[in-house]
Amino acid sequence: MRIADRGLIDRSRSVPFTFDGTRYSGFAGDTLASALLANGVQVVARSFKYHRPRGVYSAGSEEPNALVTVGVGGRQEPNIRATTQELYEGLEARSQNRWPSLGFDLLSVNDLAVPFLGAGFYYKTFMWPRAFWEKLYEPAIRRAAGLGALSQEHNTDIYEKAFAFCDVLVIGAGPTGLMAALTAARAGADVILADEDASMGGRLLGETEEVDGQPGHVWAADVVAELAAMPNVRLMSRTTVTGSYDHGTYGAVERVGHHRRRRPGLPLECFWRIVAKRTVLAAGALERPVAFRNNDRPGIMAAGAVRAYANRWGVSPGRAVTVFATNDSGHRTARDLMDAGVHIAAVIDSRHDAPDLPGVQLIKGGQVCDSQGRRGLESITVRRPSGEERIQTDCLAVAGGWNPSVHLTCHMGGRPVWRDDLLAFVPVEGAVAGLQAAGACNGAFSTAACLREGQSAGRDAAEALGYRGADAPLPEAEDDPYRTDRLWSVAGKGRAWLDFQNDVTVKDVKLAATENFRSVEHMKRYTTQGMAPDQGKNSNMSALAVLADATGREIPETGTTTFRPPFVPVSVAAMGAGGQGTGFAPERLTTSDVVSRDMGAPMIEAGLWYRPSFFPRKGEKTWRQSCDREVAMVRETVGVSDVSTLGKIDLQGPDVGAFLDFVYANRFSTVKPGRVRYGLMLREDGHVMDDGTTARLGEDHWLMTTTTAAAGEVVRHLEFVHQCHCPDMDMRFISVTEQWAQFAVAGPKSRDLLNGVLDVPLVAEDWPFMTCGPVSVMGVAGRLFRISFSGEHAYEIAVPARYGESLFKLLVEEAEAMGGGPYGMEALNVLRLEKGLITHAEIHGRVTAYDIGMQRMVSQAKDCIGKTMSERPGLMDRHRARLVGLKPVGAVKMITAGAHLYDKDADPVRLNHQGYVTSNCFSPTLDSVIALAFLHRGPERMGEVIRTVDHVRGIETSCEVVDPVFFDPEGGRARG
Amino acid sequence: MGFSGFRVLKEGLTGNSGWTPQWRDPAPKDEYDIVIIGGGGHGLSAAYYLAREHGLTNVAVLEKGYLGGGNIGRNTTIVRANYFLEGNSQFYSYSMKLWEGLELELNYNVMHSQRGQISLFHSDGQRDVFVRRGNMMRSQGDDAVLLDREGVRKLLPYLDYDNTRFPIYGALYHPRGGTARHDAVAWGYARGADQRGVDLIQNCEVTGIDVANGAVTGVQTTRGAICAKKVGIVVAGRTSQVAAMAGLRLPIESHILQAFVTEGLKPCIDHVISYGMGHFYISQSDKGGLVFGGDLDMYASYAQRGNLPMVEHVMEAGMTLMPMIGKAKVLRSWGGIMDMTPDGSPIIDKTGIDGLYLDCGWCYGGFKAVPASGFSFAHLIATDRPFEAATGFRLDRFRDGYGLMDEEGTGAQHNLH
Amino acid sequence: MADLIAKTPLTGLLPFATSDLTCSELEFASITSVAPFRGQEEVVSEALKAQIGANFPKPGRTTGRAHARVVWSGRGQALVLGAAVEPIKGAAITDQTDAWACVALDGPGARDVLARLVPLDLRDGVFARGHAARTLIGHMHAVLMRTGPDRYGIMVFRSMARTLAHELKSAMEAVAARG
Amino acid sequence: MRLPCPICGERDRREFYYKGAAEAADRPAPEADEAVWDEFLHLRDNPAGVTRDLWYHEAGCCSWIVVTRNTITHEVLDAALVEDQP
Repeated sequence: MRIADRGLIDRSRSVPFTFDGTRYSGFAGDTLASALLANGVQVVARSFKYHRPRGVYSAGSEEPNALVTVGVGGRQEPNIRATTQELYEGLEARSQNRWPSLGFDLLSVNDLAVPFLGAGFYYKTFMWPRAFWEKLYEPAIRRAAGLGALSQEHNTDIYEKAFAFCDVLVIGAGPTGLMAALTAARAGADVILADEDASMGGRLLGETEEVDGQPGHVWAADVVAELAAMPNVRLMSRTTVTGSYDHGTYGAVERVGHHRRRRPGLPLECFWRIVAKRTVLAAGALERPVAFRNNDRPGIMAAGAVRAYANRWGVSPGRAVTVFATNDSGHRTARDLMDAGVHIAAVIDSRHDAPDLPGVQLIKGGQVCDSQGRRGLESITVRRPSGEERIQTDCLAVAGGWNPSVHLTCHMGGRPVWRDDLLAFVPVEGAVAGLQAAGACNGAFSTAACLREGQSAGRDAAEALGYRGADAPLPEAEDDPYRTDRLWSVAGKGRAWLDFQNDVTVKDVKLAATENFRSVEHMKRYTTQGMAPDQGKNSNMSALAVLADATGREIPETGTTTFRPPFVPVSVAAMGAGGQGTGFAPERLTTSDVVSRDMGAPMIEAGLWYRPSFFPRKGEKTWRQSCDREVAMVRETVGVSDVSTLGKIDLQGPDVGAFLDFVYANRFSTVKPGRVRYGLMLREDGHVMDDGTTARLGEDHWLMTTTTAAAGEVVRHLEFVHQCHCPDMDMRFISVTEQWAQFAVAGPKSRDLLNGVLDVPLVAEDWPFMTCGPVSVMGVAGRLFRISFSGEHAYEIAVPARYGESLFKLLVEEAEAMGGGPYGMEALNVLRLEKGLITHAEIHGRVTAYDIGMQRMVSQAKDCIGKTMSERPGLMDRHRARLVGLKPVGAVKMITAGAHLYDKDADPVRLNHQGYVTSNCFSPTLDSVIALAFLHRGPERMGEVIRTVDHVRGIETSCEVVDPVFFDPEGGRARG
Repeated sequence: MGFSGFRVLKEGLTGNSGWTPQWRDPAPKDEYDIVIIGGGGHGLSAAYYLAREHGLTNVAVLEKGYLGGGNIGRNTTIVRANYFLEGNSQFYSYSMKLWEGLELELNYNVMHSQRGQISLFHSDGQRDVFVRRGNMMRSQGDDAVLLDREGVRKLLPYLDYDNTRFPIYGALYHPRGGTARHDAVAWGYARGADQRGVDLIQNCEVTGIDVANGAVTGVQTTRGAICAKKVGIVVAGRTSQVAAMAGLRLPIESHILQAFVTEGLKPCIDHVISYGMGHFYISQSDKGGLVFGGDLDMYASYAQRGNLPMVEHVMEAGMTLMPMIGKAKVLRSWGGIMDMTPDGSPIIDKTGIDGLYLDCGWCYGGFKAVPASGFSFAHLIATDRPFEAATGFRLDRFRDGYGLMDEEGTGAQHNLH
Repeated sequence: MADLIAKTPLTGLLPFATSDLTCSELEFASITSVAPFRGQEEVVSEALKAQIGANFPKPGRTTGRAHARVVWSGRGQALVLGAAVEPIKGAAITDQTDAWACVALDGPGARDVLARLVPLDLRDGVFARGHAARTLIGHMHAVLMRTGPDRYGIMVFRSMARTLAHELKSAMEAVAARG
Repeated sequence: MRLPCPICGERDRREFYYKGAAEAADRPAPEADEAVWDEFLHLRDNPAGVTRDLWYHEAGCCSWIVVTRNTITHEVLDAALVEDQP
């Protein structure tokens, strides 16, 4: 019901919206909740477990009941708080957790089965028969549980993340925060003021108390205007600080687009990481309910919220309002509503000595002990010493006392301390380094006290950073003392709700205590108290008090559960902004990428790079056809492949040779300039880390190559070894991976092909196998390496990356003219397998040099990383699985990677396991499937017939154990 | 008191007044045959099996806080048996068998739900590694199914198949994998152990381990000295400190692992999904919350809370894999302390001190191990011999190099597993 | 036979502009890394000064001017942008001309765009003109420098040019959409 | 979490790679006893309190840094280049 002449809404702008398909209208400045209340909509949701009808309870993000769904498809967003959702034209909201409708919800039958659905009932039943849990009980429970639903469609909104830095972060823009920000900013500090609300002012917006002789909201607006004009202040409204993290880092979520129709390109939310040298927490306090029978009925609301609806939004949630108070907050609500012309049916104050309240029926020492109504509230039962009576009312405002919002002071392990005078927990000082709590969240509940604490906290923060200025004068404001009655729950039968969202009642907490779930954590976990979307903001304090009472302990002794981030729920999309699509990791593209794709090559991921899988030609229907052709091409004519993704590290200095001797298992200092050597790098634990070739370009100049996947790891390792183990070695190194486009040119005609692009043709005698040197490629200075990963006469040619695409095109054209062409990763893999060359499929982190038959490379004449630990007995044991080749010898010709090895006649069960296949391919050269495998005592078993079994694919093959080098074992082709 | 549907009905009809404590709160005695330090999942399970399998009931479990207050109450509740290295594979296989009878064994509904676990792969190379894993599982009678991309799509139609950073090639499907209600597992074992006479002693912190002549004689606690012939240490998150009381230095570094739960939502994720490329795994609880986690924060810590870079990494992984969860809101995040070993696999072994036993180093795989870990630890303590399925979990394997179980292949750097 | 054709890393990806911001490729005639050997820092700095008129920068700084700028690029290392560098005795020199994708972000709001990608305090008093940093831009390792009140230079590895362009474009659009 | 790089100043944790306890920098002699190597590579004090550990400013200046830190509070007490360690 709208009240005339009240509120900060703009009545000149009416805003149409729908709820569950029904059209309504509100005003600019409304929230969905205020607009629904204005339209007399009392039931807005169903509860989690009993599917009880529920109405708006609060006016903030702590709202336990009024959760709705907005949007459809990729924009469908469940569990939006109607209390923070700003109204905009065209807003379409729907209720949740009901079927078929909010008015008639079939699962509300749960409410009749209450006696059987108490805390933890499910731990005690649903056990027989066993199979029924997954098939029957669990699906039923899952369907009933949950609140809103995801659409299961991909998100279509934009989210973003950002960083911000400041001297002083002020969290909350109520009287405390405004005063703190103003004081710190006037002193000269860089200030960020973040507030959850669309408008700054906090409770001043919902109260009638004056500040400095003017309405509180006017004072707030003046301060905000001053702050907005200061260059050292950044105002962040609609921004909730959600978590405190180490060293002054705070997480915050800004609702950028939720309050308007979608605007193209505008993010919906931004997740901020704010780094502050000092922080003032001015998060305010939340009003707690009192538990009594049927206290969850729509129309029963927080007293502070009821008057906020009246004062800020010009709405009365009822026509005949009653108040149930343990403190003066209820009186204020009654006063403000009366001033607005709303009928106050009665004020029930649990305090026998409550102050008088002229003009209304004030029941001192009374308690509300029950409520009635079909859907929403129709009447309450009031108990007083003289007996019980019913009072007709459609809105009960409950003032159970204030809980300081201590959450952010507890995210780093701090535990709040109990103040018996306030009956509340307050922050412990120093719980978060650099953060000072002030105002209501610190237990200061009067406006004047908030302003004082805000001023002092703002000043302290600025001064700690060396900023000094004249204080902003302290405005006049009410300074009423705060006193609340110790009343958590009203005695009586029936269900009295603590956690509205999870349907946890006083009885549940007592049952938990009876069953010896006496620790507060046990009670929480057994009853699910405080684990719903409001994270217990409305209920934990009362539940704790009930538990303390049930277990005969004091509240501080009972303790609290742990406060965990986030302060309010934050969408996965906001914190994960940028991840959707391909943004999860950078995409690395070679210079030949465009050309390869143009040629139809499917690209595959390698490291973060994309590499061509194969280059299909007309008429080829399967990848195998292309791959077989490419292999044959390399073996018979010439192939070209982009190998730029391999890591390249340029090392210079007099001590590089010694350094390489230390990081490689084998010796490098003896390599002559112009020569290349294959190296094996170990981890310090004795297992193989990586392999590759290193070229000595000059006396003090070397170029190391790594595998694509390990490039980053190797650089880090080299830095570690250099800085931590041998800082005295005089040398420098830097990655040049990206500087060079490098192409393998492999095959009998490789030299011919190169001679077509080199300014000076290669002289065979100058370029024996494993040499390197500078070349001129059509006038461009390049490098040439006579190395081979295919077993063929081959080279790798490198030019500065800007020429990569051009050279690749040219090499491919020339190769094609010679009957060759480009080859991709599939062919590259076949070529290396035919030669028994390893990749990370073999050096997968668990193998040693011994396992791959390279133990002789671990030089005995020098120390190296990994050498000592590689000599542990377990790593040299002859029974270890060691590298072999496999060839099928029976009827089945297929060997698959991942298959397990067994003795020929053994049962294929774990106990008989003899090893596994790491890589396989069809070798067109040998016209056979071949594979590399690790076999127990492998090298001792050449010629033995064993069995490979791929259980998951259902393939079983008889294989002969052979040398891993299948093709050209003498290596004549590569050297020739 | 037995639990049953009938009992729930009967109590419901009589005002739920007949329920009694699920375990006692005894005062510690001066002496026990066996003291288990640590009332978490593994400790409670060990105590249960000491009583159940070995008839040893003069046993105390000493817990410095509340029962089940460590990682058993702070994990992503996943139960699976899909390891591929000798030593691990048989152990987790055995654990799965215990899980499958756990409700009836404990007369407690731990909500073990075999909804199926799906490990995605994104390249041929990853597929081969998963096939090897699947073959290990199959070769010991467990279940593993290789799915291609279309097979995955049938089960998980909501993943992003078109525009994700690491395209989905397929998955290894483990139908018997799933989840369980983590707290209930602790409570079920606690109730079972208590019923068999084990003393569960809460708020009792061990402050010293008494050793004389190379043998353990008891422990010092905040509630007085307690003599014991045998002492088992099973205190994930404080292992190094408790072991140090007996002069032991362990191959363990403790790290934070964060996990997250969203607000309750109607059912949308029916399986447990593991996304290795993003270090991301997710399932949906029976209450409707999406429960998910990622990798370690990667720095040694006992703070039981993490920092934003890993939070964001996990969320970004979720967004690239399944952008339909974008509008789910994270309700709560938490951090557990993971005792990381140099090969990522655990330790259940004797120590150099007679009568002192160690069960530790579960990294972030401890929850699913709870039944078999307790079973094996009880066997070791009772018989002084390792249980067959746990013989691989030797303490000195790092020193001699025999039987390392480095599933990740990342080597002797504790946080990389 | 045709010549080899050079192609810059961001060809076809940039420039990109919103109402008051432009993002364009920076092309340097050469980029050279200079890393003094042990104890040679002074000598190398002097040699650089003699060659290109700029000293070896302190950590987090640039020296020189537009066509011969030296940007600190890590522990004991700097990149000379623009001017060619002849071998310097006492330093490891590598050609990095083709290794980097370089971008200029120019206009009011440039800092707002960077705030979406870079975990650095970019306030005037902290990251002023002439300052440089090795840091992250999105998930990419980067060199960032401030070359004017509203102008920044950004360098990432060449292979990530497309991702860089995409990230900058998204951030620019989001900033622009806020109006 | 922010770490003070001795070269770059205070930076976000996301720029750093973590290796582990600082003793990983104190490599034993190759001929040292097996037990010494086991200590070096595997065994850890793993203190709940002040520890020294190795970080690498990977997305920054590429320095290896010894950070003195509290593992319970995450307070950072000191950071120094490994190279500068005695």
